[in-house]
Amino acid sequence: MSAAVVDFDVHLSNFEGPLDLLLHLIRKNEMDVYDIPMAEITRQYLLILDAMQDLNLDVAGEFLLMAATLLHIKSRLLLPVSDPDEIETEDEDPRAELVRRLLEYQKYKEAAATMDGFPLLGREVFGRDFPAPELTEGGEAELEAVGLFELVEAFRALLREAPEPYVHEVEAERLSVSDRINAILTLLLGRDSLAFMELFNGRPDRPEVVVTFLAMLELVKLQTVRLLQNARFGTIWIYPAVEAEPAPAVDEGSLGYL
Amino acid sequence: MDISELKPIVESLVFVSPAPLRPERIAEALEIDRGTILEALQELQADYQRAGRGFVLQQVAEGFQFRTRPEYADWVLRLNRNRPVRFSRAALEALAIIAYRQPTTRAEIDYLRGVDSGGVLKTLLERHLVRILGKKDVPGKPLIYGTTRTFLEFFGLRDLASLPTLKEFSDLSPAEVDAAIASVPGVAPHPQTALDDA
Amino acid sequence: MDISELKPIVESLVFVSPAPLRPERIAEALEIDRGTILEALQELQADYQRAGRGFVLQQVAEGFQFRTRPEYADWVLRLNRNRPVRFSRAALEALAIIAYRQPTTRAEIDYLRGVDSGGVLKTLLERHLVRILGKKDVPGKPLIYGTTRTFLEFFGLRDLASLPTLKEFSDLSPAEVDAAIASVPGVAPHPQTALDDA
Repeated sequence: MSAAVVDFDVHLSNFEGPLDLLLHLIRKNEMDVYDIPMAEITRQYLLILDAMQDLNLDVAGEFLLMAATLLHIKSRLLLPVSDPDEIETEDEDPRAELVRRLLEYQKYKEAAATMDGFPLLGREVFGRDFPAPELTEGGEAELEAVGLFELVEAFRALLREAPEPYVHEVEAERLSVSDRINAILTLLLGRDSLAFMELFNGRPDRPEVVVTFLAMLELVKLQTVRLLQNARFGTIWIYPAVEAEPAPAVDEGSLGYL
Repeated sequence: MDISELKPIVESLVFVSPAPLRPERIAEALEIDRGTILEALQELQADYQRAGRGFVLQQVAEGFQFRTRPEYADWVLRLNRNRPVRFSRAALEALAIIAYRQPTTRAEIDYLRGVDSGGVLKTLLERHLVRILGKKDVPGKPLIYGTTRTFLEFFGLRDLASLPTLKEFSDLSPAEVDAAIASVPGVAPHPQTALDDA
Repeated sequence: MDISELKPIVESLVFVSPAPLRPERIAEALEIDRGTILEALQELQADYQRAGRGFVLQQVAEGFQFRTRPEYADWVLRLNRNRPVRFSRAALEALAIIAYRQPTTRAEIDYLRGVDSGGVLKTLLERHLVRILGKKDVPGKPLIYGTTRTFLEFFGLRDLASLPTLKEFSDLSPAEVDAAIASVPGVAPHPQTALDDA
């Protein structure tokens, strides 16, 4: 293998594709992209592919296809031009399409790099992607049925807040799901709704949050309670499923897709 | 209502909105003309910029939204224990192609990148950065893709027109790309036969 | 770090928190003692009070939170009232079934979703996305449903034929189909908190 190839960190995975690899070779060899020396670039390209195969790395079909394209262009350049008029008409430079593709690819590659430099939401900048409590406490907003997603989100938020468990302080009895179910049902007795947060006293620890989550899922499955929310990420309300008066108007009567 | 009374009201409305708020919606809610609302928003924007605050008022996705200053990103990430959003190079390339060329097809993206983009396209759809616009009226009726409002929000762009202009090395017209896609077996490569051809 | 540097950081952290933020958590994230954090919070509180802003920093149960000024509550409600429609997941599912299987009956929708769809069907009818096409000529004469022109307009489709076929989704995961559906205008995706790498 030539030194030109060895000194370069041969990893096709460093390249997004054959066009990326070719651009790299052109830049590294300071070649003129409008007058690519096909023999040389094909030689280097194939050496890299060989090296890949020697390393038992899977060479993606796209890289092999480009090898074929390079060889094809090279062979066409070697053909003697019999009729000079031919060049003027149909047969442009056999390299032309490749050059256009390389330049076009480079354009989007640079655009991608520029875009990556923007301050991204969730990376450099953060917003409030949740409705403010003011929006959800009005009580006038239409209630939407709560799905599993909202439920899990609410618990995730709680878990983030909840401190790490103090392992030895946890008593097994305190963590029984059936006890928790009974506790929720007791809380609901004689009330027509219960805010989800009321299930927790002060700052719950993780096991408590998890057990409460399981108890809620169980109750929903048994169709003993229904969960409603006035807006995404608003307060989740627990209603007894059997009730004297109908629940407020909602999109759907029950927990749709649980 | 004069602008000094209007400003805190507009401020509170932008503040409670979970997504960038369009001036039109504020105008509608307050029954005040859009121009005055826009003026209030621009004054607020300047106030926040000046005051060295933890967040600023940004014009994004055809609306206005409060966002934290980029220099506080590390602290926010530490508080939320969230991993920052990351994009692979492949996803960014595909996204750039879709953003600049929309409406565009999967075949066009594959051709321009020189590699299969099915996987990244799926990721972009899942992240709601890209959406299916419909079908192209050509044989095979391929799906056509474009960027979403979420894309603008993520990249902090006011609208599609505020994408930076591409450096014009060359310009392949959509027709040229179509022709090339039709003539090059690049879309579904069969390496063996291709090599034999050469 | 002195308090004037600390204040905007604390401000940005309270700002991005969906729930009231305890000084302890800020102290933990910034590795600064709780007393200093509390001092910064109290100064911020006074700054906001003084400045006649749209919102103030409030100490509520167990933490600090920005809240809009109570006197702006009516404006906030008015903004909220003309919020764009949001689809529930259930409504989307039912709509997809009707779109792809029309003419279809309530029984078929219920069967495919595995739950009662009476409520969502009513919503879809009220929003004119779905209409009753007639009665099926089988015992019981169930009503049959189909989509409307409003449905096409809403989803930006020229005609029903330009609805992506299920076959086009066949090699896509269910998540991708969701993504594709959710990327339709007017259907708000779940806000993403942490996005994983592609």
